[in-house]
Amino acid sequence: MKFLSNVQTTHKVFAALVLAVLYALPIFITSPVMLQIFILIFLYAYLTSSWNFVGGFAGVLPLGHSAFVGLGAYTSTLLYLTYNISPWIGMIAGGIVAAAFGLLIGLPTLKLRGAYFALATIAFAEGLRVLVENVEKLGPFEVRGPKGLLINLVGNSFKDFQFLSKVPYYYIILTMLVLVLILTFFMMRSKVGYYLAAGGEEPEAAEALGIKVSKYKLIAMAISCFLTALGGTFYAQLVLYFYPKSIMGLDMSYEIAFIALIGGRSTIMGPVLGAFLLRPVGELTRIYLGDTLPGLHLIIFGLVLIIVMRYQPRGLVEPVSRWLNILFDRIEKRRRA
Amino acid sequence: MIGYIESVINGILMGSIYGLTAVGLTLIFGVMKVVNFAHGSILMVGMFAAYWFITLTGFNPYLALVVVVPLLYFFGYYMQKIIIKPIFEAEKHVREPITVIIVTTGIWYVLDNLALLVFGAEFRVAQTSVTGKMVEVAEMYFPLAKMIGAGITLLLGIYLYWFLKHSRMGKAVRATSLDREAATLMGIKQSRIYNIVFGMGCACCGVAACVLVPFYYVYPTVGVPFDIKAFVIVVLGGLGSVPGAILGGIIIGIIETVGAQFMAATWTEMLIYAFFLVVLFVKPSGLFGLRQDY
Amino acid sequence: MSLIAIENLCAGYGEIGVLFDVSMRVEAGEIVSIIGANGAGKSSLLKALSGLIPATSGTITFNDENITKLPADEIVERGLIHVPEGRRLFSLMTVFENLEMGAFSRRAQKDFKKNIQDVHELFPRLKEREKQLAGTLSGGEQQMVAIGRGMMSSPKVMMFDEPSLGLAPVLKKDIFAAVKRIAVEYGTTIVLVEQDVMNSLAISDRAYVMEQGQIVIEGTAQDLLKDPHIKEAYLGM
Amino acid sequence: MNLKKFIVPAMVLAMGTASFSAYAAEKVVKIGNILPLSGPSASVGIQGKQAREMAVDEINKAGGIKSLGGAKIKLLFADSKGDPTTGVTETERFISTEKVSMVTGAWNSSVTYPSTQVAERYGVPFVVPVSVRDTITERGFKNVFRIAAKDSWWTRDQFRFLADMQKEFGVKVKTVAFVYENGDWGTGFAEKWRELAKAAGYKVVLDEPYPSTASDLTPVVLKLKRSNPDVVFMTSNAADAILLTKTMNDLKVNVKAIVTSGGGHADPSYLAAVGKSAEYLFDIVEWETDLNRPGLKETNAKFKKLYGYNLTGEAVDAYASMYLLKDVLERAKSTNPKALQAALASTKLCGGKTGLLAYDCIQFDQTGQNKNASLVIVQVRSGKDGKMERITVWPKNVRRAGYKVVFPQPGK
Repeated sequence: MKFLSNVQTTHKVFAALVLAVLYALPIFITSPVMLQIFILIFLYAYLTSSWNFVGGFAGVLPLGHSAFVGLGAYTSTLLYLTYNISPWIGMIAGGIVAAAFGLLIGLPTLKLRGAYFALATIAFAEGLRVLVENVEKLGPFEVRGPKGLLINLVGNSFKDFQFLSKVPYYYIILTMLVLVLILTFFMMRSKVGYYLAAGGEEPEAAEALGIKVSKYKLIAMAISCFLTALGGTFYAQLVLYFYPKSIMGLDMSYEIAFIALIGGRSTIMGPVLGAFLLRPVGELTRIYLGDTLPGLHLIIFGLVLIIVMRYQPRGLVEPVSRWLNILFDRIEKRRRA
Repeated sequence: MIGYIESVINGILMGSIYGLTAVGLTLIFGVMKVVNFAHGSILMVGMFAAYWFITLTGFNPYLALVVVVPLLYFFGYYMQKIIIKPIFEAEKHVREPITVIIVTTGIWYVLDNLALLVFGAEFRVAQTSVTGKMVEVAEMYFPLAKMIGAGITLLLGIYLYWFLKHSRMGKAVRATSLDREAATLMGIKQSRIYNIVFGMGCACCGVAACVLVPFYYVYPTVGVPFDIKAFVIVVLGGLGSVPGAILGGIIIGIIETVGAQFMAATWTEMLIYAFFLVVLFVKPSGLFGLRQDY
Repeated sequence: MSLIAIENLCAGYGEIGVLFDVSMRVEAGEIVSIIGANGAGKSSLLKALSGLIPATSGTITFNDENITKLPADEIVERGLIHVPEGRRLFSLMTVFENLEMGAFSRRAQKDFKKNIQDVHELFPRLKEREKQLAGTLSGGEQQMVAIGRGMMSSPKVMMFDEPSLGLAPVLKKDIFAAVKRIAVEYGTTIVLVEQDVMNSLAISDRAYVMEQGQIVIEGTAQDLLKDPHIKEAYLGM
Repeated sequence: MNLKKFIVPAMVLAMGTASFSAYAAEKVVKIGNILPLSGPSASVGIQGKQAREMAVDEINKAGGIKSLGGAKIKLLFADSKGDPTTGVTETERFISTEKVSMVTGAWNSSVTYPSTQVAERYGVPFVVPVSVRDTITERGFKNVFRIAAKDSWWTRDQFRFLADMQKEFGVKVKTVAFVYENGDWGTGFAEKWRELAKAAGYKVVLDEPYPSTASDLTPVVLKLKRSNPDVVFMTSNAADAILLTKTMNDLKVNVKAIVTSGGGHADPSYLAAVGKSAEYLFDIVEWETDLNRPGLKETNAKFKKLYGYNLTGEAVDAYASMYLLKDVLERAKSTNPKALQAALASTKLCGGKTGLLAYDCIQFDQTGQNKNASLVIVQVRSGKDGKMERITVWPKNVRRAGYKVVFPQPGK
């Protein structure tokens, strides 16, 4: 956050460079597995950045965001399977549905203090999951309860949001991520962001100043849910098969929140940083240790969580931006010299 | 008719045990304002301890209380002291330190998977003198183990009430939960209160574990379903309220048992969440909570 | 040696400094006022003294002992008692329980009987309201509980943070009178942070003026009452 | 954006892939195995892993794949955690990074279902030892081969068994109840049961799904008791199977028979956990230790010595699947997926180690389903030493010699 607020030339050049590298990456990496790992990192960075709108800037801790991932995935997929509506359109529809649910749940709960809000969101997400598991048919839609939805393979088709290669998925999610980061950047500079920042730390004080914090929190919640649901559609199209437990289970909600907290919430780069750390830790420990001792990889995952929180309670974005700033200063000096 | 009475009573019995599993959570939250996500894992640790005690000694299952409760007290005491405290210190000025939630989640992952590593993925059931024993009242059957469990819940509730209301330490705990900083100014050492409260919260899990083992199975992730249920119960009853937790548990137990007589069990699960959300909308502080606590 | 000696104290919340190079002293038996505008750092100074916020540099000496790094509970144990701003009662505990909490430290427990007598003598109302929840009391009564709670700790020094804040003028008078009585009757040293400059200077021996985290003026209460800057800035004359 | 957070994981990943490729120099055939090694179905996952390891150890010690110059089989395992996305990722990793010749797994139907889709896309054979959902082999895929029986065969045989029992004992069953976990598996079974019950003319008095993570199943059992069925059909995972069995026994639910569907009821810890509460229960399985099959005793003894418990249906299918892979590799004389696919399709593997299975030969139909896969029904009884035992009772021709089936079960 710091290193974006005083955007120097070096920073700009650096950001452009990183972006260029990321966009060029699929030229060098052809292994679908590597691409898949990157796609999942970007996806989680995207979901966490979306979460950040309410979890970071509105100063509350939602622990049920998988509900909105699920709403996005179910809406677009049901529209596609029932009416053959392109998932691209379904994606927007899913976002709207999720935003509506977000407002519905946010209206009474956003007034609550942290733990109540956190537990209320867990209950909402679990309740919604159980509900979907119990619904076989909803009007014309075959929800199929716990069996979940399978999107049939049709091969490469942009309209159907399906690609045989991983590369298009890579570009789509990378672009989604970049867009959400830009949106975050502008949000932080906007009136909403300003009021939220004021209200996030001292809600009573802000209310006293006449700022309707709850109104801005609701706006943030709606944006957050909308964006999260878009990620849900992407996820559905990537995996092509999902069921309530896999797409709206609590594991995913928790992971999104952890990524934000480990990376550094209420910052632009925190979610990205968190996703780049936690996701590979999760994947690599599972790949290398998953078959040796059952559960060892999750022990390591747990330890990483504890250690990072112990030594960097504000998230890793702080030390990283400090190092970067030192690095940039040196470059700047050398350039001037 | 008799069937419904039977389900109501069974609901109360199981519900009071749910309440028992939630007491520790609410106690810790009430004072530290921290939702302990490792709660279910601590219950699991207690259940394994009770299981091994009962299986290896063959004593009456409730004798395990004598061993498991102090064991979990010290387990919780030192867990707070060694792992949680340093993080808490760093976040001292935050009313609800969120990083602590993440740390307790880390502890949850570590404990559950350590159990998997050490004890394996087997389901274990202790064979005790009360296992499978039923009490028959007018053609209704009630499991003896659950009746004893409900009794123990009641006793623990009374003890905690006495402790918080009348003992010096209990009053210090209440003072801390009401105003951390003011309590510090009274010379109440916060970190020590937290150690004690965390220890007591875990000891309550130990009591719940000893109550569960005679009729339940033991498994590395056995705490998870109780975890979510305990979250719902404590919010329903009012975060930080011990009687609220027990009564909240009983309400959940009754909804679950009686509701299931009219609809599929999967829908009662839904019903519980719906009821929970309705309560949250209507009375956000929970059924027995105080306004200032949310 | 002074009872309290503060030398070059700097303190703050995290990276934000609020106290800069503060030096002051309090002699045994004195009433010392600290006056200043909102946000001048008066409350922070008391918090630093009672160990609620850590000192970043400088030293605090109490009774010839360096207490700069001591935790809050140890400071209470030594008899340096802070009666916080806004009273900060344990609202859901009874008046009596609040007083009991004041006597939590080991040292104060010995004197429990005597202290509670003193409190009841000073504020007879608190005996009548013994069983009432503190949160249900009126503002004036709450302030009495807060002061009584401080007295229960067997204080050598009592530090009051804005005890008269938000009270009606009549009640204000009572509170200042009570503070004075504590000093006179029990020989307790008093540090008084106040915005009601007139009333607090009236009962004080000496006073310090704080602005922006620093001590800008110090002197006897009489001198300060005459000081033109004080007159203009704090007394509105 | 900054470079560090991108480069570090990338380097770690790159080093990882580099170390993998070192294997290529040796003469090995890599087989990827996806199993739930952690999470709720970890116990079956671990059984499958151990059985595979024992089989491959035997194969390699016996000289490996002779037609490939004695190449050794190398097993790679991945933990799916029971999660489809992880299953898909791991299948993709096995195929594209590890360059495995074949993939096996993944026990959870919900993982197998999308993972086989990946294998099909890459044209790499995917052998499914156990995963019962019908549709896994009903999508016209060329590369998916299932050894185990599918859903509809399990439910079909449960009802055939019930009909046979009524005939044998002259008892009439009028009402049935269905109690099943509300996952994909349980609801799938329930759908088939409904049709079968209708066809057989039974009245369904209770059709009750329950969440398998439930912490108390007393409400379900109370309901079951009040519906008072002749026979109850159940589909449960391990934890809920234990709770249901104990609670049904405690609350003295009287039925003529309880027919369960393997899974939790076949888990090795189940019988130890519930003890006598499971007396007289009928469970359907693919395989049982008391089957009269050549070499079974020795293999079971070896397995028990290695891992401390008896072979299970899951373990035997996994064990047999390794011998199937050996046979396929021998015949294909290649590790080329196309050749392997062709060899798999023309499998007729009889006797030998695969003879442990309840039937004689593995043969696949056009859909990739093993057409010989069959099922048996066992009855749980307490033995002389008080230990619970599973005794094969159906079909009649495999019933343990001298055993007298208890049907209906005595009242409580």
